[in-house]
Amino acid sequence: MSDSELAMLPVFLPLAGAALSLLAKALHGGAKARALEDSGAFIGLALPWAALAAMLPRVLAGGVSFTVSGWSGAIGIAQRFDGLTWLVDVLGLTGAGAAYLYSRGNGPKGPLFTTVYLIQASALAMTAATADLFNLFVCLEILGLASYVLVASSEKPGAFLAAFSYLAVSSAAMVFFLFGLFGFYRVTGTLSYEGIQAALVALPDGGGAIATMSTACLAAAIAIRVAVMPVYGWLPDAHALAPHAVSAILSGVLIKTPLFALGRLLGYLPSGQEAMALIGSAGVVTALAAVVVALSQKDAKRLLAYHSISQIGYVVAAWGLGAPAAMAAAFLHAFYHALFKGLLFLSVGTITDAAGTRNVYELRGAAGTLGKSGDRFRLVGVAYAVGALSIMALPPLNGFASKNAIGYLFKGGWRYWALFAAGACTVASFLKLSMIFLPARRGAPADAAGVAGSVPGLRIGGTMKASMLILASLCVATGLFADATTAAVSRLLGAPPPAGGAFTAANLLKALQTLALGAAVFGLAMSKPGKRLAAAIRGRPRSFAGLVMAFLGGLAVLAAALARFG
Amino acid sequence: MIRRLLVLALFGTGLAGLVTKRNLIKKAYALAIMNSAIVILFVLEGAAIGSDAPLLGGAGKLFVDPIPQALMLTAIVVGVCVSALALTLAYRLYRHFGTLDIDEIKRRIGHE
Amino acid sequence: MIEAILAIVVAASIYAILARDLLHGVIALSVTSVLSASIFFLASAPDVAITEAAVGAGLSTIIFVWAIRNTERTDRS
Amino acid sequence: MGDTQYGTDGPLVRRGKLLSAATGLAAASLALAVLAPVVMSDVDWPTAARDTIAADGYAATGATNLVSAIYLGYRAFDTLGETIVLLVALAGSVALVASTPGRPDLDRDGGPADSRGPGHTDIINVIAGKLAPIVLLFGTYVMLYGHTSPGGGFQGGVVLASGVIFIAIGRRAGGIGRISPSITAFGPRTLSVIEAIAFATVLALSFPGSGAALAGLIEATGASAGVAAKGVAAVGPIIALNIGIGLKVGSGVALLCVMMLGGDQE
Repeated sequence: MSDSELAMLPVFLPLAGAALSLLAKALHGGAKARALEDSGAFIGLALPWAALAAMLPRVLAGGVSFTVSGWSGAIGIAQRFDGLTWLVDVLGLTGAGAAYLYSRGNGPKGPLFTTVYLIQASALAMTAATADLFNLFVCLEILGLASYVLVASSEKPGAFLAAFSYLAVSSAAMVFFLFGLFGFYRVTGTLSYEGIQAALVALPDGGGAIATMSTACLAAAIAIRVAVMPVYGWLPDAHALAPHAVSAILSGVLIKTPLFALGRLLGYLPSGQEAMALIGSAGVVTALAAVVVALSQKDAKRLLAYHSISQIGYVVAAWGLGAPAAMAAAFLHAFYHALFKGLLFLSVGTITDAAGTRNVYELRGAAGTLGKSGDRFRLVGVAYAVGALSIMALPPLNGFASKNAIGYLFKGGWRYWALFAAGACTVASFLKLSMIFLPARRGAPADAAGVAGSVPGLRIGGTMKASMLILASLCVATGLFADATTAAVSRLLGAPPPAGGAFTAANLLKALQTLALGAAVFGLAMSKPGKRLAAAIRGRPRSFAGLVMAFLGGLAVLAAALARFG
Repeated sequence: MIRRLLVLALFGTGLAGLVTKRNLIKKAYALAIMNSAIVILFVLEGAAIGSDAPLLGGAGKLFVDPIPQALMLTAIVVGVCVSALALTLAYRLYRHFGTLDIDEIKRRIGHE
Repeated sequence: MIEAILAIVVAASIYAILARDLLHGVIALSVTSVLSASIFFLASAPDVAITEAAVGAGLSTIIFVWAIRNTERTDRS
Repeated sequence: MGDTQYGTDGPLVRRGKLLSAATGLAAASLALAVLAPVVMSDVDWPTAARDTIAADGYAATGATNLVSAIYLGYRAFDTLGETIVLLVALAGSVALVASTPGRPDLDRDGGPADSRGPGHTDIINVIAGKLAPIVLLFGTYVMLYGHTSPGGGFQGGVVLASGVIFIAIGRRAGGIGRISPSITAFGPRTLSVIEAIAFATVLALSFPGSGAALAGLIEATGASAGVAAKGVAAVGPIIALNIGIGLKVGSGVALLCVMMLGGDQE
């Protein structure tokens, strides 16, 4: 098998799995259908690992560039399988595999879900490898449509509205994407990144205003998928109301793959560096602003969803620097976030299902509730603890390593302090969420416990536990062996090996300071004025029109800034 | 020139409709209109360099650019997919809330 | 010629957005699809024209009409 | 309906309308400010790609329709993506509608009145049933000849789907259509199986190298039978893709429409 065929396997294997699963759906149940669906899932989520293993030597040797099926480069679809592609595929497969395992226990189930899920996994690999503008459009549309369907599959009315809003705003953004594509095609006559770059360099004005405005359109359209400020408004409802397994993959993987695809694209465009820097600054603001909103939430899953926005802010901040070392830090945090946020969504989702409420202020005695649902060894509680300690960036877990790597990039600037403050608020917010493990209030009506005892149906099965166990041990392993992981990722991305290790005295001291400040913020947030402020933040008006206007405003700001640089 | 202005007007109509109309089905109309604006733009501009349909073996020799046409086939199909999904979501929302007004639905979800 | 058709497309689209009766809006939209198809035909794009006619005027009209029949016909906002 | 009811709070409504018009105007102006430089530019449209395709497209793909040469040859991978988008959207829509609590909705109370009288329906249904074979034939033609003339798998598939719908409508009138209701050849089950198999076919044909392999196979078969099949061999993958896409699209769209007609409970 040639290099280029091998490089397509991470895309085609999940699709082959989807085809089997679709056939299972046509058979309408029965043992044969189940066997087909299971083998489809195996082919789609397990076999790509073998393809990735086979690709590793080629990736280390510098990667492969090719056009699909070997068509002429001028018109065919260019692909690039390098270290970044490989890493983003690893991120996607880890997140998708773990979340699928969980879904086998706690739903959604059925061949249609498996089909759409595998298609999404395939589109993630497609997005990671593409080096063609129109192919990127197609990839983003597949990712989008699969997400809308998966979000709606929770069958909650709120989820239908969330899916609709997400669909409407991102479809509108994709039309802007096509306008950007139009701009580049009309000045360069090609769609491959390399062709566009070469043609723009040859032009006297480097493409002029068309290139600048087109860059803004493309970047803004993809930024919606990443949910960076100001275009994050669709995410909280979609991620909070989706089924837990879907929330895990949406938050863990789906907001990151487009970011790295955007990074690849902007690397070829004349004002790409400026665009990345600008979006990176927006990322810092996002990290801090979203965590404040997260702290004010009372719905457990919505709280987690706002944290996804905040954490992607960290990733985007580092990504915006553009240098290989910064990209390595960005990828590390993206990958670790996929692990610990996946873990948090799955564990908190399980707890809220067992307790029958998602209200952080009402839910108490989570450990006991879990015990009644078949979690004798408190595995879900441990999983939650690992996830929470990781996101709070406490040693020796993985979040500690990646947040410090990002902080190191910004040493001394305003960004450093903004991210530090965001870290403290993250601690506060997870202290608040952890209150669900406090014993049930004495004197309070046996409400919470009563509900917990009477909720029927949820059995915490083996696949659910296995999924959380895998993610939790990955969190611990990547935390303990942080330096080795960082070195490997740096090597794959062509970055110089990092100077110091993760576990330095300065970093440990910083973790303690963050913890102390976080505890203080938590105290403030739980006070009376703090709660009133939280209610005000929760109740702020959010409308669909505002969502579209935020996108247009962000686009206009980006375009104006790029026009000034150019 | 007039064509381009008309295409921009078409796109602006769709976008303004998407922002201002609260009815879910109207929003689906708006998305369809925005999509058709970009399709028309691509096809018309791609036709500027020729006068004949890109079919070999006919009398024509000076072809229009076939690439925008091939791309727009995909864009049209994606557009109808988005419409279909948007409308089924609107249908489910209507079945639950008895209204198509997005602000009203949002208000009711807030109260649930 | 193309300009004139395009102007009608814009007018019909504005009508579709503003119409209180959603069914009238769908009819206006399918008119714009048919007219777009004729623009594509005039612009030497027969493939796009056929697709637009089949999808825009055919399939998507069916889905829109289905949605309106099963929800409500009037835009109350 | 409500104009008079709304009349009482006129000023408020008017202010709301003014605000909404201002928002729409602001949105459109923001967008147009960014898009105007892109759309209104006078840069000459590039010709290099067109020239390359006009020169090499036929030799490379065997299709005289250059749009097909790109759509199913050079950029067939995008077309695979498009097929997937369609699969997800249609299957997702069908699932969403089918899981609605309290269906079927065609005869529910409180909705818009069903205006079709019984006699009227019968006439349309009978005609639809009689037309079905012609429509199916036309769809097949459009599907098969996409490589030489406008059209192709996707468009043919949509036409095929309308043929299937006509059969379904004809059958609803009590078996007046050409196909008796006892034959489930065009029922949702068959359609799902066709859809799955056609999707697998399109997938297999899209994998790098499989197109060339198929072309080689056709040529070798032709040679062993003593026929020079070079031209057919080159265009073979495109015809095969057209058939696969046509059946995939046709069955997918037909499934959605049959479900919308309320025929999924049979």
